[in-house]
Amino acid sequence: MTGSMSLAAAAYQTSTGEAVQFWVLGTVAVIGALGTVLMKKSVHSALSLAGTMIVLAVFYLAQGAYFLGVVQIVVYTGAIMMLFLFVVMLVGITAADSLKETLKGQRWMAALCGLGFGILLIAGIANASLHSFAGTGQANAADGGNVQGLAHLVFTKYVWAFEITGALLITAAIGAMVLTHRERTEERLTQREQAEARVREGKQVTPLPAPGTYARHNAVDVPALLPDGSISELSVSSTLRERGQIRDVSRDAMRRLAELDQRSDEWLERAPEQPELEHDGERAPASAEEGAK
Amino acid sequence: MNPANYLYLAALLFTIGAAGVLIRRNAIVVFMCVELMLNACNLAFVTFSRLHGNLDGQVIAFFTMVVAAAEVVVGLAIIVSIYRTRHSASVDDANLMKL
Amino acid sequence: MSFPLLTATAALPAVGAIATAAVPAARRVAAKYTALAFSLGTLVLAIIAMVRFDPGGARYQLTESHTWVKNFGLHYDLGVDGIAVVMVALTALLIPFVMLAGWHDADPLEGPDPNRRWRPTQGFFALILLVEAMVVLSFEATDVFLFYIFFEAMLIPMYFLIGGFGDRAHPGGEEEAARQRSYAAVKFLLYNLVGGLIMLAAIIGLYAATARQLGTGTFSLQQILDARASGQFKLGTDTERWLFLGFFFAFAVKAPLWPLHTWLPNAMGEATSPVAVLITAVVDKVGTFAMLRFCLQLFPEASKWATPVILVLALISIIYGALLAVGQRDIKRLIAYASVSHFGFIILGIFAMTSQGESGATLYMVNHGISTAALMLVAGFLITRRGSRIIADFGGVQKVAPVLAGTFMIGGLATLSLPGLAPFVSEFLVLVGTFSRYPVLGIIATLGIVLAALYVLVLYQRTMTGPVKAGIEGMADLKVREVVVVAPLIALLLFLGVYPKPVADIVNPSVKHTLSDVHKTDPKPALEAKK
Amino acid sequence: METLIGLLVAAPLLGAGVLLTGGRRFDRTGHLLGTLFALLSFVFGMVLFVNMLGKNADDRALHSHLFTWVPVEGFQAQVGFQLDQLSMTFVLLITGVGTLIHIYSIGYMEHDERRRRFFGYLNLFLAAMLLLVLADNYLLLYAGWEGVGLASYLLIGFWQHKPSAATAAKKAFLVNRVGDMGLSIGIMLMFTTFGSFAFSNVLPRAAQAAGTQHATITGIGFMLLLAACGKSAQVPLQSWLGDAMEGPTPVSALIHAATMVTAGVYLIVRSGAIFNAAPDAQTAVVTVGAVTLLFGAIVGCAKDDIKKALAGSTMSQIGYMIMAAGLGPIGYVFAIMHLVTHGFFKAGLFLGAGSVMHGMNDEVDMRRYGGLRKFMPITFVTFGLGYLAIIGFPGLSGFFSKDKIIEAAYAKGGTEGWILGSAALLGAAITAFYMTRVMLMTFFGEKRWVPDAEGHEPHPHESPKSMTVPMIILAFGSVFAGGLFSINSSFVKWLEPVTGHSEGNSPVSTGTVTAATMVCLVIGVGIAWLMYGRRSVPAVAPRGSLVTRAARRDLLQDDFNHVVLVRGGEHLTRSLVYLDHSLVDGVVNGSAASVGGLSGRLRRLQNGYVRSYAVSMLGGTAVVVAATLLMRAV
Repeated sequence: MTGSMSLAAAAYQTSTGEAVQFWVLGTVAVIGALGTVLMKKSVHSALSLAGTMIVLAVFYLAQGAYFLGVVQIVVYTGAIMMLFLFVVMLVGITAADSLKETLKGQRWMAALCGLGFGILLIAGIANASLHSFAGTGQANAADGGNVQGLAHLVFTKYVWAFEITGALLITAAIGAMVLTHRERTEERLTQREQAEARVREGKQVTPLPAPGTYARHNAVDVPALLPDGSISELSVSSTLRERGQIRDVSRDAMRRLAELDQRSDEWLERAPEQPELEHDGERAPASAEEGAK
Repeated sequence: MNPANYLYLAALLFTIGAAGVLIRRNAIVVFMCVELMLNACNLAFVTFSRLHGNLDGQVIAFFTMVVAAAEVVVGLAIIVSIYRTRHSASVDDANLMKL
Repeated sequence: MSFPLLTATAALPAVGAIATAAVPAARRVAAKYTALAFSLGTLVLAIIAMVRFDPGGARYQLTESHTWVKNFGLHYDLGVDGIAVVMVALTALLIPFVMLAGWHDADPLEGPDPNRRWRPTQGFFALILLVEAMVVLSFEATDVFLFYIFFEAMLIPMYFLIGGFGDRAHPGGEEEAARQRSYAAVKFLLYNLVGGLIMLAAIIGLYAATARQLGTGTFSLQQILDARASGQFKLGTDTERWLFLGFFFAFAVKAPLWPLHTWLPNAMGEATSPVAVLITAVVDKVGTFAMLRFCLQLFPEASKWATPVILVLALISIIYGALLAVGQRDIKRLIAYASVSHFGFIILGIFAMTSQGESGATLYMVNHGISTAALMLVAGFLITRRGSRIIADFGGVQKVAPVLAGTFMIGGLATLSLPGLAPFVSEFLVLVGTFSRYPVLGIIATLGIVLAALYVLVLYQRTMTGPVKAGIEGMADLKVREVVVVAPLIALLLFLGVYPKPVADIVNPSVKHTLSDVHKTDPKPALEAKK
Repeated sequence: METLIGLLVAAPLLGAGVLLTGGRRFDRTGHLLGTLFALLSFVFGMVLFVNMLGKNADDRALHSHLFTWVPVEGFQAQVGFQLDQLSMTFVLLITGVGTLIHIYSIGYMEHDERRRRFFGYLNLFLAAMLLLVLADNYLLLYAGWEGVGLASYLLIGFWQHKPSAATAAKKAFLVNRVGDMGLSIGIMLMFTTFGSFAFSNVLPRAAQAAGTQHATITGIGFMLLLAACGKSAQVPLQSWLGDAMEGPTPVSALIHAATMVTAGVYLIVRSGAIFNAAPDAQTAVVTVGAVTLLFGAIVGCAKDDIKKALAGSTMSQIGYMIMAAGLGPIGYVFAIMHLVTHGFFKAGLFLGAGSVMHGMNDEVDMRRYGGLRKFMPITFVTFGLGYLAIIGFPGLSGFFSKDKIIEAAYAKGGTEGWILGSAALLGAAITAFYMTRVMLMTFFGEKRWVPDAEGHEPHPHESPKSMTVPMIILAFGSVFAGGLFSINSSFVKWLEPVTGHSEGNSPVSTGTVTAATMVCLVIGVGIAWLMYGRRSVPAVAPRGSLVTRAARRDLLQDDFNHVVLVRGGEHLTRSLVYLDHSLVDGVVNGSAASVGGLSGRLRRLQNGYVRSYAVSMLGGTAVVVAATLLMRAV
C-alpha cells in the first residue's frame, strides 16, 4: 500500500498516510498491550495480544516487510495465539487472576525497573541520529521482491542459523511431547481392584449422582439438587468443581419452592413458614454470601 | 513522520511487556507478555531494516519468530505439566528453587 | 603439518579418562589397566617429545598455533622450552607410579555396597588421568589465557580426588575423616580459586594493555614478547607491578609460599598418599613453573622489584616449613611441611636470578617430584598397613619390614638432600646461586639442610627403629607391586644424583633465555678464573 | 693407572650395591664378598702405591677425570680423582685398616643375623671415604664427606632395636650436618671468590687472593674448620662421638677411630694453602685443637665404659692432629703422620676392646673387668702394645709422631707456642694417666666380673683367629710404623711435595722436649698406678669430685645442648605449630567466616520467586544499558 514511496533511495519523512496510520494503529497497539497486562482473565489478555499483533503485522507491511507481515498474521496471530487459547482453555478459561500483589516490594521494584528501563531505551533512541533512512525499496527490488530477497539471505548468509533453527524446532516439538506425555508406569487397575480400593478406603461406593442437566438447565455445570434443595457437588464433573465453575441453581430453586409454598399457603390460608437454607459455604461462594446475611 | 517513531513504539511495547512479566502471576499471561516483548523487538528489527535499507533485520525478525514459536511450544508444555501436578498456573507456586 | 605431539601428549590422558570412566561398574580391574595403559602411553609420548627437543634449537619447540577466538586474541598455542619439556616428562613419569601405588585405594569397601551405581574405581583413575591432561597442557600452553584455563580446571578433578577418596586412616574415626576430608578439599579449592581469580583479573589487565598499545589485544606469550622486543609494547612501571602481583599471587598459592601454605598440610594429610603425591609433586609444580615462565618473562622489571620480598618469604618458607615439620605428629603432614620448605628452596632459586639458581630450581622441581613421590608413597604403604598415620603408633618397623624401612630411608635421605641422590644437586645449585648474589640469604637457607636432617631422621627414628610396637608385629614387607612402584623411583634418584647432565643440558639453554629476559647476568667471581 | 683409581672406589661401592640390594641369597657369602671387595681395593691401592714410588717425587700426582657431574652455566662440577702422596697415604690407611677390620668383623659379627647388611654398610663406608680422599674438587669431596656421614649413621644405628643406638646415630648425623653446613658455605664462598672449587684452581690461587680478599679467605678457613669440627668431633661439635660408641666395635675402630673422624684433619691439611693465607683461621684451628686435646683427655679419664674412654682418647688424639695442622707447614706432615700411627694403634685398641667385650658377654663397664690378661693373652699383648704406642713409649709409633707435634707446637714461637706446647705436654701426661687406667682396670687387678642381665656368668676366652690376626697386624703397625716413618725423615720427604714443610726454629731443643715428654709420661703412669694399680678398683663408681662428675657427663656439654637446643627447639616448634594453626590459618579462616556471614544475608535475596529474579534481571540489564550509554556519552 505505502510501499511505493519507499522506492526512493533515501528519505527524510514518511508519507502522511503512513503517519496517520501509525498514530491511529499505534494507539491501538499500546492499548492492546496494556490490555494484555491488565486484563484479569487470561482469555481477554490473549485477545488483546492478538489485536496488538495484528497491528504490528500492518506496521510490517507498511515498512516494506511484506513477507514478515503475512507471517506475523499467519504464525503469530493464527498459530501461536491459538495455541495460547488452547492452553488457556485447558487450564481454565474463567479462572480470573487476582491482580493483588503478594511479593513484598515487587510491584514497586517492577515499576521502578520497568520505568527506568523504558526511559533508558527511549533516551537511547533519542540519542541516536536518525535523520534520514534508506528504505527497503532497493533491497526488495534487488532480488526481485521481498520474499526473494529474504530467501536469498536465509539460504546463503544465514543458512547455518537456518539449519540450526530447524533442529531447534524439532527438538522443541519432541520436548513438548516428552513434557506432556505421561508414561504409565504401573498396570492399569481393573474395575474389580478399583471397586475394592473404594470399599477399603471408605469412599463413595455407589455411583455418583447425575447432574441436574435437563432438569432445569441445558448444561453439565448444573448440579443436581438434594431433597432439601441444596446442591450436590458430587453431581458435577470434578474439573468444573476444581475451577469453581458450578452454576449454583439452589437459590433459584429455593425461591421457586418458597413461591410455591407461599402460593399454596395463600391458597390454603396458612401462616407463612420460613424454610431454612443450608449450604456448604466453602464450596459455593455465591450461596455462602447469601447464607451469611 | 520519522520512522524512528516505530522504535519508540517498540520500546514502549517492550517495557509494557517487561512490566507484565514482573507483575502477573498467571504463567500463561507471563508468557504472553514475553511474546509481546519479542514482538516489540521484531518491530524494532523491521524498522532498522528499513532505516538501513537492507533485509538482514527482517531475517533476524524471521528467526525470532521461529524461535519464539519453539519457545512457546515448550513453555506451554511446561505450564501444562506444572498445572497437572500442582493444579495451579501461578508462577509463585513454583518456588522450589530457594534453599 | 607435522604430527601435533604436544596436543597428543595431553589428549591421550584425556581420552584415557573418558575410556576409563566408560568401563562398566563391575569391571574394576579392567578400568585400572585401561588407565595404566593410557598413562604409560602418555609417558612414551612425553619421552618422544623430550628426545625430539633440541636443546640447541629455538627457544620454544614443537610449537602448535591455532587461532581460537580471533576477536579476543585467544590462541591455542602450545610449545615447550627445555624447562617445560622436562616438567611434562616428570608428570608423565609420575602418573603411572601414582596409579600403581593407589591400585587398591579406590576399591569399594568390603561387604554389600550401598552405592552400587557409583563407580569409585573408574572415577579415581579417570580423575587422575584428567589431572594429568590438564597439568600437561598448562606446562605446554604458551597462550596466557589457555594456560589460565587449565591452571584453574585442574582444581576440579583435584577437588574430587581429595574430597572423594580420602585417607581412611584417620585418628578420629571414619566420620571425622569424612569431615576433615571435605574441609581439606574445600580449603584447597577456595585457596586456589581465589588465587586464580586474582590472576584472571591480571590476565585481563594484560590483555587490555596489549589492546591499547598494539591495537589488537592478544594473550599469546610469543606475540607479547615479540612486541616487547621490537619496542612496540611496554608496560608502565605501576601497571607491570600490579599485573605481576596478580600473577604471582596465584602461583604463590599453588606453589605454596608462606603464608599461603596452610591448605597444603590439610590437603596432603587427608588425601590418600598417591593423591598427595599428585598434589605436591605434580600440581604444585605448575605454580613454580609458571613463576619461571610467566612472571619472569612477562614482567621482568616487576620481578626484580619484588625480588627482596619474595626471597624473604621463600626463606621463611624454608625455615618455617622445616620447623613445623619437626613439630608434626602426623607422617603425612610432616611430609607436607617438608614440601613447603622445599618449595621455598625452589622459589629462592627462581628469584635469585642466577644461572645456578634457575637451573637448580628447575632440577629441584624434577627431583623434588621424584623424591617426595618415593617418600610419600612408601609412607602410604606404611600407613595403609597400620591403619594410622600418627607417628607415635609406629616403632620398630625396620625389624619386621626391612625392605619397606630401607626404601623409606632412601626416600628420607633424598629429602634431606644427601649427595649422590638427585635432590642434592639441585639444592646445592640453588644455594650456590642464591649465595653468589645474596650471601646472607644463602647462609640462612643453608640452615634448612640441618633442619631437613632433623625432621627426616626424627621421623625415621620414631617410626622405624626401636623395639617393635604393638600393632606392628605382623606387618608385611613390601609386595611386588609396591616394589615396582618404588624401585624405579629410587633408581632414578640415584641416576640423576650421579649424572644429572642429560636433564641439565636440556634445561640450561632455557634458563639462559629466561635470564636474558630479566636482563640479569651472573655475578662474576671476585677473582677471574685462570684460563 | 688412572682407571685403577676409579676401580679403587668402584670395588667397595659395587660390594655395597650387591650386598644391600642382593637380598637373602647373599646371607651366607655376604661377609666374604664384602671382605673380598675391601681386599681388592687394598690391592689396587698397593699397585698404585708401588707405581707411585717408581716415579719422581714431584711428579707423582695422578689425575683422572671421569665425567661432568653438574653442568650448569658458570658452575661446572666434575667427577674427577686426584691421587697424590697425601691421598695415597689415606688410601692405604683406609683400605689397609679397612680390610683388617672387615676380617675382624667376620668373627665379631658371626652371630648377628644381619651380618650381610653390616658388611654392605662397611663397604659403603670404604667407598665414600675413598671418594672423600680421592676427590679432586671440594664438591666431590663434600659428596664423600656426607657419604661417610651416612655410613657412620647406618653403622652407629646398626642395632636399631636399641633406642639408644638409634638416638646416637641420629645425633651423630645431625651434629655432622652442622659441620657439613660449614663445608657447603665454604664451597659457596670459594665459588664466589674463585669461580670454581677444584683443588687445582682454588689452592694455587689462595695466597694470591689473600691480598685482596683477606676476609673471604679467612671466612673460608673458618667454614672449613667448622666442617672439620663436625666430622672430627672437635669442640664444640664433639658431643656425638661418645654416643657413637653404641655401634658395633669394629665400626668404632674403623670409622670412629682410624679413618672417618680424621677426615677433618685431611680437609685442613688438604686446604693448607687456604689456611696459610688466613692466619686468623689458623689460630682458630690450633685453639680448637688444643682445647679438644685436653677436653677429650679429661673426659677419657672419667669414663668407666671402655669404649667411651677410648672415644675420649680419640677426640684428644685428633685434637693433637688438628693442632698440628693448624700450625701450618711446620705441622702438616706430623699431623698426617700422627694420623697414620694413630690409625694403627687406636684401631688396635678398639679391636682389643671389642675382643674383651666379645669374651665378656658384651660387658663394657671396666669396673666389671679385671685380671683378664691370663684369659686373653693375645688380646692383652696387642692391646698392651697399642697402649704403649699411644702414651708415647720411646721407640713405638706414638712416640715419634706425638713428640714431633709437641716440638712443632713449641716451634710456633712466642706466647702462642708456649701455651700450645704446654697444653700438648699436659695432654701427654693425661693420656698416659687414662690409658694406664684403662689398662689396669681391664687386664690387671682382681676379677670383678658379674653375670649379665640374663644371668650368664662370663667365661672370658680368647677370640677366634679372624679377630686376633688383624689385631696382631695392627699391633705390628703400632710398634714399627713410627720408627719406619722417622728413619731418614722418609715420611716428611714423601709428603713434602704436597703439603710443603718447614722446620721451625724451636726455642726449646728436641732433647728437652723429649725429656719433658718422658717426665710427663712417667708422672701420668705413676699417678694411675697409684690410683688403680695399688688400690683395688671399686665395682661401683664412687661419687667422685665435681670435676669427675662433670667429666663423666662430657663436661656438661651435652646437658647444655639438651637444655638450649633440644628443649628450646621443642618449644619453638610447638609454638610454631600452634601459631600456624591459630594465626596463619586463623586469618584466612576468619575472613572466610566473615564472607560466610555476608553471604548468609545475601542468601535471603534468593527467595525462589521467579518474578523477583526477573526484576533483578531487568534491573541488571538497565544498569548495563545505562553504563553503556554513559560510556558512550563520555
